[in-house]
Amino acid sequence: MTINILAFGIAKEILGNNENSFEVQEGINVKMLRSFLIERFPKMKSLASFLIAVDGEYAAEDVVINPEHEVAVIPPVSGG
Amino acid sequence: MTINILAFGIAKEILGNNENSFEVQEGINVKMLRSFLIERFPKMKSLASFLIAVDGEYAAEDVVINPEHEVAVIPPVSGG
Amino acid sequence: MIDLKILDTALSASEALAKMNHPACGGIDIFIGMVRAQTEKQEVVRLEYEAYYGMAIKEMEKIAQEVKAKWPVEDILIHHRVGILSVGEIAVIIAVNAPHRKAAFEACQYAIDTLKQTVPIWKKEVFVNGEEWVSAHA
Amino acid sequence: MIDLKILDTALSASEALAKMNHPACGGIDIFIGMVRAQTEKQEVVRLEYEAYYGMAIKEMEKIAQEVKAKWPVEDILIHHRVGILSVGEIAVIIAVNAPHRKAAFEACQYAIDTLKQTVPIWKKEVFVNGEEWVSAHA
Repeated sequence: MTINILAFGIAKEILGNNENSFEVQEGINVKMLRSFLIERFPKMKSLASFLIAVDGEYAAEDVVINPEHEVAVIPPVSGG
Repeated sequence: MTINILAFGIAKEILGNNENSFEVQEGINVKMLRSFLIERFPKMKSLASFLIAVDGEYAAEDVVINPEHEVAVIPPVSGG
Repeated sequence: MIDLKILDTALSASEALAKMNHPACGGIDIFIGMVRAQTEKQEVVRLEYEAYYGMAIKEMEKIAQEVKAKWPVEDILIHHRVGILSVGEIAVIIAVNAPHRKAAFEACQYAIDTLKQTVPIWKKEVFVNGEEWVSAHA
Repeated sequence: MIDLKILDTALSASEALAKMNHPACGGIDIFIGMVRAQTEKQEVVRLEYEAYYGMAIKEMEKIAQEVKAKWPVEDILIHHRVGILSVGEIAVIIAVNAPHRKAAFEACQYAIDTLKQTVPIWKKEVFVNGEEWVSAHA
């Protein structure tokens, strides 16, 4: 299935765009998506950490993603 | 000797003026001045507390006052 | 009053203060984060902030609700700037009022501490020779 | 920078903030005391502040020096208004900046707590039916 992934900050630079389209397996969860991203973009490993947000909320590793979700890569935040 | 006593806030209302002139005994110290003021102005007893400043500094009870000092009655402060 | 904003225009302390007018609250604590001229490393030319707007507002709302649950405070204002900021410009304003000032101080400090940990906003420091997304790398 | 003032004209948060521009300090904590519309007792018409100027400035200077001794902070500003103030007007502004915000918060809170205990300034609350020097009586 195809999912769109929003990326911000340094993750936007690594993934290439603010909005990125990827072909992933059905039933992929947050943990698997993180592995997918690290494999596809080895520079993601250089980050201190990164989280996945689903529909605007930080998502636990076992949350299953579908194409209707708004999925985002959240590198370490640095507001303020 | 004659001393001038500055008074502020409620103490100004009790003593009557911002600057007040009193005849006191030579060698009077802060403790004695406090007693003098309470005797002369019984309303001073109604205050939660009051301090004496000498030359712009809070003065201990044993500080001796002379006419060259700037003496002030400091009722409970309430700035801010 | 809860007033949460992410703006791409200059923030104003006076405008923020004008909103903090709860009749029972005489004490207001305001934290202001400004763009510094220097980091530990080198001279800063400018900062570039970006936000994941929808989620950032949601996380700011969580902070405001947590603060109201933990402390007896009334008004909470969180304004965060995005876009390109020069040295001396205001990046964030957090204001909290309360009938007793101790609560306002504690709540304001909690709000900025939490914002820096949870709200999806990012800043890039731009130096004369290079740039860096703050906190991105370990 | 240490900036201590007792003024009989309106205080401005923006003007105060403009002075807090130490290049190494991104975080500024500002406490603002405003005239409340109500006390525990009744509706406030106005407040009247008076100061023992010379001594008040000296005591403010002591606070600033204590704060600098206790915390790694840079700029300290204390502005206090005197005269007749209406509801919503600013009575006091205290601003402290520091390289690390925790120090700014702690120092600012210490400064207002201490000012209220030591600086010879008095306020009278004027109500519709009467008036009262705050804290005068036990």
